[in-house]
Amino acid sequence: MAAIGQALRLSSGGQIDRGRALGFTFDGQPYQGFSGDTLASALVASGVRLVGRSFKYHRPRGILSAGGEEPNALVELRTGARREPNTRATLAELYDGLEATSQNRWPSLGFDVLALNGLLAPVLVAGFYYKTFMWPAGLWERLYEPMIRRAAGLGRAAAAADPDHYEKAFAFCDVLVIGSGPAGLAAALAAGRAGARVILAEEDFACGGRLLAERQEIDGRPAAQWVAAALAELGALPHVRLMPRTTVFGTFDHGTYGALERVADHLPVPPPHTVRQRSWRITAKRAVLAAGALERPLVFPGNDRPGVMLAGAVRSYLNRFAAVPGGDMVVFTCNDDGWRTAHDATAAGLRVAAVIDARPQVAARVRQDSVGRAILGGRVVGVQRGRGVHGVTIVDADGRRATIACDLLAMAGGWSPVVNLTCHLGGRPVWDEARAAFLPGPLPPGMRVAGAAAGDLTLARCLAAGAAAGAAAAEELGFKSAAARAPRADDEPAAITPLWFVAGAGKAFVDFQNDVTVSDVRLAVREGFRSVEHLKRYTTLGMATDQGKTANVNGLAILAEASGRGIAAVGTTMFRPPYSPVAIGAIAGHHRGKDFRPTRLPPSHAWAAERGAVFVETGPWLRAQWYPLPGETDWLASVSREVRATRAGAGVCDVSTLGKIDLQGRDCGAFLDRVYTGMFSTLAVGKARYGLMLREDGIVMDDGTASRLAPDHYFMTTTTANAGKVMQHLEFCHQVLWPALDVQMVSVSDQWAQFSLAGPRTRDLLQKLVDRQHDLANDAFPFMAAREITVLGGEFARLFRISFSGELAYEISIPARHGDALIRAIMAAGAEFGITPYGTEALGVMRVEKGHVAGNELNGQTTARDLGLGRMMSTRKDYIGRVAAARPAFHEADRWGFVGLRPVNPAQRLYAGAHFLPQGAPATEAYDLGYMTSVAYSPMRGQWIGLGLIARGPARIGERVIAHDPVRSGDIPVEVCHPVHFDPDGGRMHG
Amino acid sequence: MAEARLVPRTPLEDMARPGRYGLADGPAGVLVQERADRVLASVIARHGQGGAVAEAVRSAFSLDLPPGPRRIAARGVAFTGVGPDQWLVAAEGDARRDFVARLGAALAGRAAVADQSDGRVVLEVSGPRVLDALAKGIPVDLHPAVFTAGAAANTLVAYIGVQITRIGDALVYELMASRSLAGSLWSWLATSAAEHGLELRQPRRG
Amino acid sequence: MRIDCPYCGERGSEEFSYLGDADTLMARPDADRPDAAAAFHAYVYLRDNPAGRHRELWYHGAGCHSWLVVTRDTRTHAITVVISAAAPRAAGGRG
Amino acid sequence: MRYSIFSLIRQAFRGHAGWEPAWRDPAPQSEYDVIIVGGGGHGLATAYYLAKVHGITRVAVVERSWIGSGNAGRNTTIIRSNYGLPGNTAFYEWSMKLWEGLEQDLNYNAMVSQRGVINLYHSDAQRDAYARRGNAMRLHGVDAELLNRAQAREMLPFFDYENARFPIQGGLLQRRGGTARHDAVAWGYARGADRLGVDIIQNCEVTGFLIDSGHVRGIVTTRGVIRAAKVGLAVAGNTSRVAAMVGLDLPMESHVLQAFVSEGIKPLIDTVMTFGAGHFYISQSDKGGLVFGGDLDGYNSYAQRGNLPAVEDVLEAGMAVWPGLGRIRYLRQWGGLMDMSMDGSPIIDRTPVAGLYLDCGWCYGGFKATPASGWCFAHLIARDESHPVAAAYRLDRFATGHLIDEKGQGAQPNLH
Ligand SMILES: Cc1cc2nc3c(=O)[nH]c(=O)nc-3n(C[C@H](O)[C@H](O)[C@H](O)COP(=O)(O)OP(=O)(O)OC[C@H]3O[C@@H](n4cnc5c(N)ncnc54)[C@H](O)[C@@H]3O)c2cc1C
Ligand SMILES: NC(=O)c1ccc[n+]([C@@H]2O[C@H](COP(=O)([O-])OP(=O)(O)OC[C@H]3O[C@@H](n4cnc5c(N)ncnc54)[C@H](O)[C@@H]3O)[C@@H](O)[C@H]2O)c1
Ligand SMILES: Cc1cc2nc3c(=O)[nH]c(=O)nc-3n(C[C@H](O)[C@H](O)[C@H](O)COP(=O)(O)O)c2cc1C
Ligand SMILES: [Zn+2]
Repeated sequence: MAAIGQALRLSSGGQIDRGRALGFTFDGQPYQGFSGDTLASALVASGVRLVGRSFKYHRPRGILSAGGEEPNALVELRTGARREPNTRATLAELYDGLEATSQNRWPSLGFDVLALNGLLAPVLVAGFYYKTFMWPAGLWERLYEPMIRRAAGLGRAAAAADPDHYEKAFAFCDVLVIGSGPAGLAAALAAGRAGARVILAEEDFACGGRLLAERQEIDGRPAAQWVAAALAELGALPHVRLMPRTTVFGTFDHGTYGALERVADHLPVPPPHTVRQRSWRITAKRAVLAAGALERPLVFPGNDRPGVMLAGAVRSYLNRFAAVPGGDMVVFTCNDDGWRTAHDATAAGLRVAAVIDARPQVAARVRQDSVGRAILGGRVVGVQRGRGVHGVTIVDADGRRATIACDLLAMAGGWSPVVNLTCHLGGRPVWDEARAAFLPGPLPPGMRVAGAAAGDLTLARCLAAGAAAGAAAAEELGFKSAAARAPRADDEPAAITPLWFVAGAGKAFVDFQNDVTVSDVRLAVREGFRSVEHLKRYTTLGMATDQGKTANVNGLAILAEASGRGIAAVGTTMFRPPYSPVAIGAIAGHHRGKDFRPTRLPPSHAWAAERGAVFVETGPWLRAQWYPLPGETDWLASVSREVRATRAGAGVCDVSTLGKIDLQGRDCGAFLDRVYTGMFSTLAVGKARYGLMLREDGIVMDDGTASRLAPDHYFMTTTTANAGKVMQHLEFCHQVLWPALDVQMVSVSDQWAQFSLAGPRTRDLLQKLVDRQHDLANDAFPFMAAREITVLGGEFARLFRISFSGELAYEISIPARHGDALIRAIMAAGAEFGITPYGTEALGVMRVEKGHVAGNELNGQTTARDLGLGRMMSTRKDYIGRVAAARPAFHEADRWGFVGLRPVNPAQRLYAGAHFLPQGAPATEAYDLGYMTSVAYSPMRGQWIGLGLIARGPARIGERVIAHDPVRSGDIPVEVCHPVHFDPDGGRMHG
Repeated sequence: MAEARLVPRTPLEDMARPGRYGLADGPAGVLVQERADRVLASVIARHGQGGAVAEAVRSAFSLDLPPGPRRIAARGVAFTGVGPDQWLVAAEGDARRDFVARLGAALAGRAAVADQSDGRVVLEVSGPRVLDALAKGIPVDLHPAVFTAGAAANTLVAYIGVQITRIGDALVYELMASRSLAGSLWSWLATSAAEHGLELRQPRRG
Repeated sequence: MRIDCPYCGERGSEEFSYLGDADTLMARPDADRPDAAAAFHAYVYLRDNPAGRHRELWYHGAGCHSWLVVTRDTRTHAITVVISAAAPRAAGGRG
Repeated sequence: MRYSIFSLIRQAFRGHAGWEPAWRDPAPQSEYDVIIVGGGGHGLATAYYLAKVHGITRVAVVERSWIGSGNAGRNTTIIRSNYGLPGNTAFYEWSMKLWEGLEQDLNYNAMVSQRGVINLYHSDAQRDAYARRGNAMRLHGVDAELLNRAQAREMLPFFDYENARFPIQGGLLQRRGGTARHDAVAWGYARGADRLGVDIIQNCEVTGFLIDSGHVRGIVTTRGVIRAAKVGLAVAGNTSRVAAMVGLDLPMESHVLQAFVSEGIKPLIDTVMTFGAGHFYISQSDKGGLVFGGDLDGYNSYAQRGNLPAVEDVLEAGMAVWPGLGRIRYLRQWGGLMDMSMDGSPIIDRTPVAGLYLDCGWCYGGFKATPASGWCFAHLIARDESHPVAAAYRLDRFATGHLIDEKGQGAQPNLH
């Protein structure tokens, strides 16, 4: 297919590079544009009018605006996994090879079956769905809802993973200037010249704001030249950073702004190592909001037809893009600014058939005769259309109807300051009757507003206000700004008499994107939805992707009229971030996939990977779960082998993930007495003790050991899961509760590699590693001994005789750099004893065999007594959680207590999460006795075993109950037993 | 067996090989070198002993302890403030010898000293684009006039706790994080520097 | 939000953990008092929850590990004072 | 006027001129039998059931702003009864039963959509915890299924099963769970209550209480004094503020929770999904927007808006589980005031002030409770005794230790 030419491109002027032609397609049809175009301007230049279909009635829609406020010209940009639905053609920078597709139509844009909805329009009024689709009830999910869902929605998202990359960045500045129109540039210049660190953020790819679209002069030369000079000067200031293609999307607390930089959206695909977009968190001491103003449409029947465009947008297309949106134009306005479009169009060689100004009088200065027919006090009441606009029906001041032929209707409803970012912290704008606009209300701390965003609509005032705001912001921060002469410019006329809607036959649209009409607003009022927020929610006015940027003020003015109130009394709906929609990927940055959150690796990781270990995510850690041997296909085979080998000879497991805290100071003992339920001040030097910590509400928080290395030196371990939480808790206890205690604590979790050595041969094994002078005999180094030692010829280490497995067991710590070497040394030394590395699964099996509690039991709901650890609660002292643990509910007889469980039929498997029911009882909650917390296949017992919490706990030992697991395994009869399933007298551990 | 030497491994050793990463043309924008040649220790003044610690440090190391988050260094020993009355001390070169023991002796009764030499991965980061890369994660203002020579901060990068220190007048920064997070820290840094090109040098070992 | 840590300087709130009402949480009751059960019920569960000025505990876990008392308006999030929670007793505190 | 397709078509021929206000806009009378403070879902439902079930129609609902302006109008619309602890399960299941007949009862289409709720799990321990929960649900007669990875993948094909930091292993599914259109719930109850004679009084803020020898006699409002011998509080995130007017200290903090909606897109996901390894849950509204949220911002707030770190946390988790979200844009974010109780469960109970009743502590999960909360609160107010399914929601449980702590986080509201 040959590319359609740019028939509607002016031969000169504009900010496009005619030397760089770019090819693109829209709905598969090839077109051409130039560098400097947006997709929208290139479509305009190519004569494309129809660009989309509306949300509800599937009405044909054309390009309305030339900026981010666009409600109609939304396309699917790109294809495949890069498809981006709902992309505004007016913001999409043209690149060679761009592919765009219209959306929300079937089978084609020109012929859309759902345009039939237009026939149903009398029924499909605001909120119709609340009144119907209720019978029969069962049809909602099966018929009505799927139908509505398919019809609703706009573009199609790509289902596949986004292939592009994103990142986040932080920036700090003295003054953040938002918007690079005349006000923003003047503000940035003033603050930058004073020496302040300035960031100038601009959503557009080109700086200059409205100046790019107007034929105005500054200091006697074309505004574009002034813009270029300003940018050159700013670019040369070392403390100024220009950020085009960057939208400030949100104002957050304490000078924090969110901004989105579109780094590579103007390229077909991001170049290698370049991200698509970057989200910025900008911390600014001061901000100058110079976001300009957005033009409002006029509300009259047929105002949504392709060929009806905002008057300011017409100027943008003509002046900035040299693209001609129509040949024969009618302007419909209620303010002076609309006339400018007529003048500019005439200057560009268009025929201006008429200017219809709703006001009866217009200043002579505004009204010049170059603009064709002027109809004052007139109104447009209808649009003649075929594929586009053919003409307009007007009513003049005397009520006479007439038709004027034209192919472009430019409408100018007045300008609404872009106050969004002043409102994100809860501020509400205030209605200004004279300017017929909402102006910024109370401002976020540190923010100023300048230019059209503050309601100053003329160029001279924008320049002056911008410069003043920039200078004041810098001065507040102690910078001296030299008084500079404000650039000279026009005070162009900007008078307005608002016209909120024109009555007439046919649909008059308020919200183009959500197809909200004047009659919808009135219906809502009739039904009692008179609050502006109710109106919004009932009609969906302002809830589409443009958030009502062009619609809201008209909507609430119509609401005000219909409900007999003033606009000020009606107020606006809440403005919320983001100012314009932000890609989810950009905010996520590179935190996706494996980088979603950091991964902690223990010192033996590389070694374990070499051995082919299977790893498992446990909180922040990646740990070896088991170490399969060749030929083992079933995890259970590997795990059982690891358990057997450990219990038969020796096993080793990396337990470096435990939290480790070094405590020093005179009062450590006293401090530990207050944070543990047990006594630690009495612990002998060279000994370790098991400790239990409660939360202040009496529930168990964590368990671990503390060893006394010297009179005023303790070493504490916590569970892997709670390491951070315990550290924070201890700091709280120390700094907030008992700051007078002499306790110094620091996390040494990463300093030490720590290995658990378990099994009857571990003493023999250790003997080979530990330097000779350290006696490991049972008497010399008994159960719960804790010492500093040396290994392998003088390397410093610590040895603890602690057992989680119930075996003769040690934990050996060595500075982490040697962790890898030590595990290799242990393996080498242990070969003769059948040393076997074991992972977290085997660790879990052995602890279940021994009836030790772990995470499944320490679940934030259990007390020490529940877990059979009541005897660890000292009665001789106060400690965290003691008083609350005495509450009556914690002592009730039928509280769930800790027990062991075995299947009655030893061949059956157990499942954690099963609930216990009395045998023969119905499966209802009234008989719920508790649940299975942990299970394991015990190779030592040759059957599955479990731990659980059951009403009346140990009193039930010997009873049979049903383990009820309807979501998985069904019912399994089990016997309640003592939680220690293996070696109940602990002989192996003490051996 | 006892004669087998333990071969130490640096935290980054198993995570990344020295070489060029990201953008391959032109000089690398970011240079990274692992510093495994430092002895590190945390020092926490005992209750009410902040002044005494300062005095002891002055006499033992001729250094005036920084009261805030700054680094001060002389003769291979550097103290960096990490919290009220808390410092992380680094020794390199000759000063390494028995450093933790010497420090402990100098501060006996006045401060708790704990060896942290193995607890951290230490990356020295520099290069013409170093600030651009660091801005992609470091949430503190690194502007050279604000984060001056010797400035230090404990903060979060990509959910990783780090200590960042500007270790001289040049734009050279030291990033320190928990050893177990070396791989994740590297992943963040390598990704952030990719568009500028990154060169990972051979680690400096102790 | 940005919290001006007395030690570290101004930092994003994501570096901190929140605990809650400082005036309650800093005043842990004496376990031996006769009404200890009631006192601990109030201590553990009945925190002040005003719409307005609130003194609250934050922990600078990703920074200097200090517990701080932050005075913040819960309607606007405006922070007026940040002090260390450790001795000498945070000014204005009860305990 | 009854709503139906016929009345809709009839009105279409008359330009919809005949519709009446969905609820009246009455001036407050000087006295009522019962005043409900708070025109959110719970307050409106309470008024409806007071009138409908208990025949008490001299009822006023007093709302300081427009009805539904609080959490009723800003939640992510998930309804489910997949709770695990005794005390909760039966209550939420009762609520689910009421949802199932709600629209016919109210003659209002609240778009109750039982499209299923899946909670993903990522580890064996999480799987077992869900099994525990699913089994508890089944014991209460609630539907629950434990899905393995393949079954989860079938329902949620786009998710990241291979390259994830926390791989998806399966999920707990409640097929009867789903969503309902939040605003319509408030409006439907308002219309239903209004038709039974309840006065719904908007723009009327309660500023004080009339109390006489320990008994409530009425309320003071910005529109004058209104008397009643029974007053029920259903003011969600503002509970502490209002309770302070009668000197009541409650085990509660007000926190901000944010939510998000994306631009409208064609249907992509037709269940509700919760990510078990981060803070993220998502569903798609009938209009096409992806509605999603995550964790609390984490500090006390009455600002009804949040900050960036929570936004980042939520969107990162979204990308982690569903990397296809990357190019979809989020359109709007907002916040609500959560009445976070100290054990994460609600309170429906009397107070030390006679005649003053309390319904609060709903945390981020009270939308689904709306029907049952209204039902049980009406029961409590009408009969002065707890409804059996809400009997555990006592105010004194913190003193006695009968906590209902599903998450096991203890007295730390921002962690529930
Ligand atoms: C972002 C977000 C997501 C959520 N997602 C879910 C979800 O998916 N599922 C779920 O089950 N729950 C969810 N929730 C929670 C749920 O919305 C609430 O628990 C529930 O709505 C609270 O009950 P309500 O509707 O009565 O409260 P509200 O609607 O908040 O009603 C309280 C009313 O009291 C009024 N009021 C306050 N003070 C006064 C006064 N002094 N005088 C008069 N009136 C007063 C308020 O204006 C308000 O209208 C979510 C909440 C939020 C914010
Ligand atoms: N005479 C009239 O009736 C009338 C009416 C309106 C505007 N104007 C003219 O418009 C101009 C107004 O100047 P100005 O500087 O106030 O505004 P501007 O409209 O010229 O510039 C605002 C700029 O801010 C950018 N922007 C907006 N929000 C942003 C965000 N969140 N992040 C990044 N960038 C953002 C826009 O892209 C735009 O470039 C003057 O030239 C004035 O004469 C005249
Ligand atoms: C389930 C749900 C869906 C929503 N969908 C949209 C939407 O499509 N467009 C929109 O602008 N806002 C949407 N919102 C957000 C509301 O506009 C509004 O932000 C929210 O109700 C909170 O009110 P506030 O922002 O006025 O404080 C939605 C809110 C909810 C709870
Ligand atoms: Zn700090």
